[in-house]
Amino acid sequence: MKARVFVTLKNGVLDPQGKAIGHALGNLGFEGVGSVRQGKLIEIELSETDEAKAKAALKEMCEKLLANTVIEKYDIELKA
Amino acid sequence: MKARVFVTLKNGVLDPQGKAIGHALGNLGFEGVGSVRQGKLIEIELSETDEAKAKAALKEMCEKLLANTVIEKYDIELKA
Amino acid sequence: MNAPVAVTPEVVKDHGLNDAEYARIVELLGRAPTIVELGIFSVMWSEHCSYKSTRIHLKKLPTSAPWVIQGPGENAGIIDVGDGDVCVFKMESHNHPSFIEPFQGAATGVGGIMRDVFTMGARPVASLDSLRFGEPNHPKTRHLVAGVVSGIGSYGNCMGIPTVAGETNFHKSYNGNILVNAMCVGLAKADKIFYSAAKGAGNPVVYVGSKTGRDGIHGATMASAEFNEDSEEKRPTVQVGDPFTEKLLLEACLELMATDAIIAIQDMGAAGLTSSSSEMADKGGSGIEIDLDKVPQRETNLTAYEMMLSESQERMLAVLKPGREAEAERIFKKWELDFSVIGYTTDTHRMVVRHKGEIVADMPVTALSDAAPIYERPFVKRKPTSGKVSFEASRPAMESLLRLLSTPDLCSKRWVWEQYDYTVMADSVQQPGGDAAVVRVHGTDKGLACCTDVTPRYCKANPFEGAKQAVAEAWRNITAVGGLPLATTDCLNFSNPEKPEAMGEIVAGIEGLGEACRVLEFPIVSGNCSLYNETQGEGILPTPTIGGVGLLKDVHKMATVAFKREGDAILLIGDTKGHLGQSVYLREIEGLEEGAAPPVDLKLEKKNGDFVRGLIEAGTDTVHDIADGGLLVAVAEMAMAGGIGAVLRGQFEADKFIPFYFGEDQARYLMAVPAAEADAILAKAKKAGVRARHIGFTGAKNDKGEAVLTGVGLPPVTVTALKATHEAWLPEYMKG
Amino acid sequence: MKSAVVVFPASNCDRDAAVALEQITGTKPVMVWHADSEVPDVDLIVLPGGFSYGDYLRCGAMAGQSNIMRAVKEKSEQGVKVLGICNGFQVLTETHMLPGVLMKNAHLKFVCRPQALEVIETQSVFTRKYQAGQRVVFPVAHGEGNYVADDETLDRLEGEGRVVFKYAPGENPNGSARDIAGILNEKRNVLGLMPHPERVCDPLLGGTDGKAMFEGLIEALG
Ligand SMILES: Nc1ncnc2c1ncn2[C@@H]1O[C@H](COP(=O)(O)OP(=O)(O)O)[C@@H](O)[C@H]1O
Ligand SMILES: [Mg+2]
Repeated sequence: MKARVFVTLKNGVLDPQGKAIGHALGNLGFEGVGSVRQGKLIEIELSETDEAKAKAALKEMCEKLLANTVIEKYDIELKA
Repeated sequence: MKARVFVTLKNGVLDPQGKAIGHALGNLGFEGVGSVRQGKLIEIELSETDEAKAKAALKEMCEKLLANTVIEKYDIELKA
Repeated sequence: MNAPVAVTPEVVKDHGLNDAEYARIVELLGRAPTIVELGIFSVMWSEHCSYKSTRIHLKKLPTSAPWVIQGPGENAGIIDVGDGDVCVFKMESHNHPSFIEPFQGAATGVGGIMRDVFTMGARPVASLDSLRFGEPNHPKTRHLVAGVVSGIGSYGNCMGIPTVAGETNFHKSYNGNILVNAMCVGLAKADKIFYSAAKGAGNPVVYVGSKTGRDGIHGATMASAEFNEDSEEKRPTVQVGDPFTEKLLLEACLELMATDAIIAIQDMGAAGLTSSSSEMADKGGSGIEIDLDKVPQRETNLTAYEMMLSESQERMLAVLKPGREAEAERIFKKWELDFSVIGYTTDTHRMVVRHKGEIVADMPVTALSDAAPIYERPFVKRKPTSGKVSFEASRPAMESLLRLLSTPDLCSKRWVWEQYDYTVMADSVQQPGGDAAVVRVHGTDKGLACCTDVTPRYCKANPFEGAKQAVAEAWRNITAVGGLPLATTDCLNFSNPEKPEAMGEIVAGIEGLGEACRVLEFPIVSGNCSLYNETQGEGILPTPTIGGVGLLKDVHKMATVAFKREGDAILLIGDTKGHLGQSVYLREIEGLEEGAAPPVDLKLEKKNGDFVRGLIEAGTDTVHDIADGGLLVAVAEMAMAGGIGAVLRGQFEADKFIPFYFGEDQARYLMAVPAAEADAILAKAKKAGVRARHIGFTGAKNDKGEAVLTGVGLPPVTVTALKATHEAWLPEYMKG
Repeated sequence: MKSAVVVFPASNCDRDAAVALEQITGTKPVMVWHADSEVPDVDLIVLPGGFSYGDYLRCGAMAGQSNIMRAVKEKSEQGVKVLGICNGFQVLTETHMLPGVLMKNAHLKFVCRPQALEVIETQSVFTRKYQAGQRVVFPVAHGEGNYVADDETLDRLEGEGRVVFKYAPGENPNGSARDIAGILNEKRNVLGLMPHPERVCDPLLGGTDGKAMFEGLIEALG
């Protein structure tokens, strides 16, 4: 099973990278660019075939390692 | 319009961050974890309402700035 | 907090204010406070901002000397370093945020202290970090070390300010409450110093830097409340640092400071807009009116309460001369920073805050400063530990040395400092690994020597002597590189002042600091207190960290610890009684934490140190002070640094090996001098009344020609083997 | 020799580079702001180390898109010498003035230390005062110095004598392919390297191994 985990900053947490990217896009002449936020995309291959079990494991991985839940939130997507 | 841009390493490019995460997951006792790859997720708010135009602009942003196409590929997802 | 919140007794309690304090607020205002005012009082009267438990004791510290330009009370202390140059420096703690989010907590700690320094007109030139972690085998420690070190590195490296020295130690008392103390040292010109006193009425108040968000609200009050089990769960919003913006802010501020447009300037640190605006008005004897609608905002619907209490990073408040706004704005726009005139100074001595057309706070400025509560908390002074210590006299010393060199406290900290850019700015003439770092004053031959020191286990055993020792060690480390120690900054990390025993440690500690600083003419010019460092009722070891700064007139005459030549005579300066109480040896080899902390004879410190400094000025280039681990560890460090061996030939009895090699008597130095000069130096010492002994030679080798360390009771071990042991522990540990 | 140092927001070795240049050439370099669109008439342009734009997104990426880099590129095409140190090297790869990319160090940590290097190629205006095979020590201080390119590119770089510095065998600090520390462009007038020669032009700072690079440039460029 393949999973994609999206780790992004919680709302309201300052995102210096996103801010700088937004700024640079403006300088490059792109118009109408509003807020830009940068997060992580982590692609994981799992041998687990049961969807519920995989999800539970991924959730634990996020809590323990992949996301810093003090400032980040996460989202899990599964593909068989 | 809201866009999500995924920037990931091309196949074959070594990903030390992904490898380190895989390793750490192993240490934490997670079993059956295969390859792990880390990429970037960039969320952009656009004032553009025309989907085709937005896509074209995003593609240009990726080529010019968001991805280094020597080693990275990108994927664009639009949400109205 | 969107709807107006009523000020109920619960709300008051949540703000950490007790009944008496609340009554005082009502009295000062002549009415009940609004929620915004309550928030403002709660942060300004917090331990962190008001020093309510320590203020009466801190008054006892010596803070002046002919070379002190600014003592405590401003953003940072300032000393004169000659030729119109001044050195601006301060240390600050970021303990609680770093425990909750090690990377961001440590990074924003570094950013905050840098702002304190450049807000006074100085360009930061060196950064130092004093770190205390829990036991290595505690499940959180590794993660905390990794996060804190990379957070400090990421901020300092991006700012382009070298991180040149620090400390990294481990002890179980920090398991649930690590210490991250960051020090920043800057340089300015004496005629270009900026203060925070906003004198005069009708002057524009400008906000510059990053936008305001909901970051770290309650940060200041959090730093003043004891940790309990669910504070990890509560997870207060931690601030995220943006070193890129700070670098722009630094350059923009220095550019504006080169003009004469600024009347006063102050960074927004703990309690952000609240403390910066009220303190500027208070110090200037003026009043201030600000309009929150003009504050650059990152998020929508920020309330007045949130804006006043936000701890968003990388922001500054300045008061300009009227009419200079456009000029200042041009500079900040060039650096792509936010700039907004948010109010004016007044002559009302009141702080008035408007939001959406309404007055949300209106209070006398002095209510937040002079009228803040001061407590004379009850304390008991514990009897210092004492008594004979037990150890096995026949234990092989070389084996013990090898073990000591690989302990968490004595091992090499290279793994840490290699993550810091310590060479940027091209003035780091003494890099990490020595007794003190030396940073050249750009474009001159002068150097600033800086270090941070404290030995918490001594402070636990004897808070008074331990505090003296912290000052003495900093003074000694500066002396050992050839610097003249000038002044200090401190970070007083203690536990809960509401407990008489802990308060006793605070009082004795401050008295010890005061005495040492007085005798050594090493005044305290800035600093901060971090109290309530305890978890579930268990306090940390008392940790009054001292940051020292000294001056070398000519960096070409600097000494380093590395042996430089074979055949040099090794001289030991100072008395060796073999004091093993509270030593690393006793703890690591015998498993005992007992005995008295080593006594500190300040007059002797001064005499020995002045003698050593004189020799360095006359050409001695190899000096090391003797500290943790004692004489043999110090010799090993000199050998490892130079890749040159040594032979020690003691004239002492076999049963005294252990105390001689591992005792931690104070006021001692080792030096290596050309053998031909040894006698003359010994004679000079005798004349000066300084104890000095010739204890060995550099350059010992084994029959394979490899450099070795050997001597009486010391079977030869190669310097390569010593180094391998010394370098191994931390990287191995961090691999997990 | 007339020189210029480009200053990006959060460049932080601009002063170090300027001091080294002034010390060795006797004249102050011109400092050029990133938002400018022209480079003055000089013989050498230095892109200094630092964290341009915080190194956010990718190191050097945003600086690579700046106004000034268009001008630098043009100048380099006219043959003006360009020296990119550390972040400057990253900017050069981002603008494709040099091939390959600099990725995060393989151990994922920032690394600052004195670094032993081997001078591989002396047929360049930057290294003419060194001897082939000479060992020198320059400090490194970077988080993203892991040079990556495809095998074909690497073969070509080595084949054409465009790899000028390599990390000494067994001392690679960042996982860089084939121990590469610095490379030239095809026309050999653009050099990018991760280590900092400008920080070792003064014996007090741990050595003078960097001096020969600037002295060579003066000799060649007058
Ligand atoms: N966190 C750190 N950051 C930078 N340098 C450090 C750090 N920890 C230790 N060091 C350096 O390692 C060396 C040894 O530290 P320490 O044993 O505390 O020195 P000393 O006993 O002379 O006070 C010193 O040069 C010190 O500056
Ligand atoms: Mg020392």
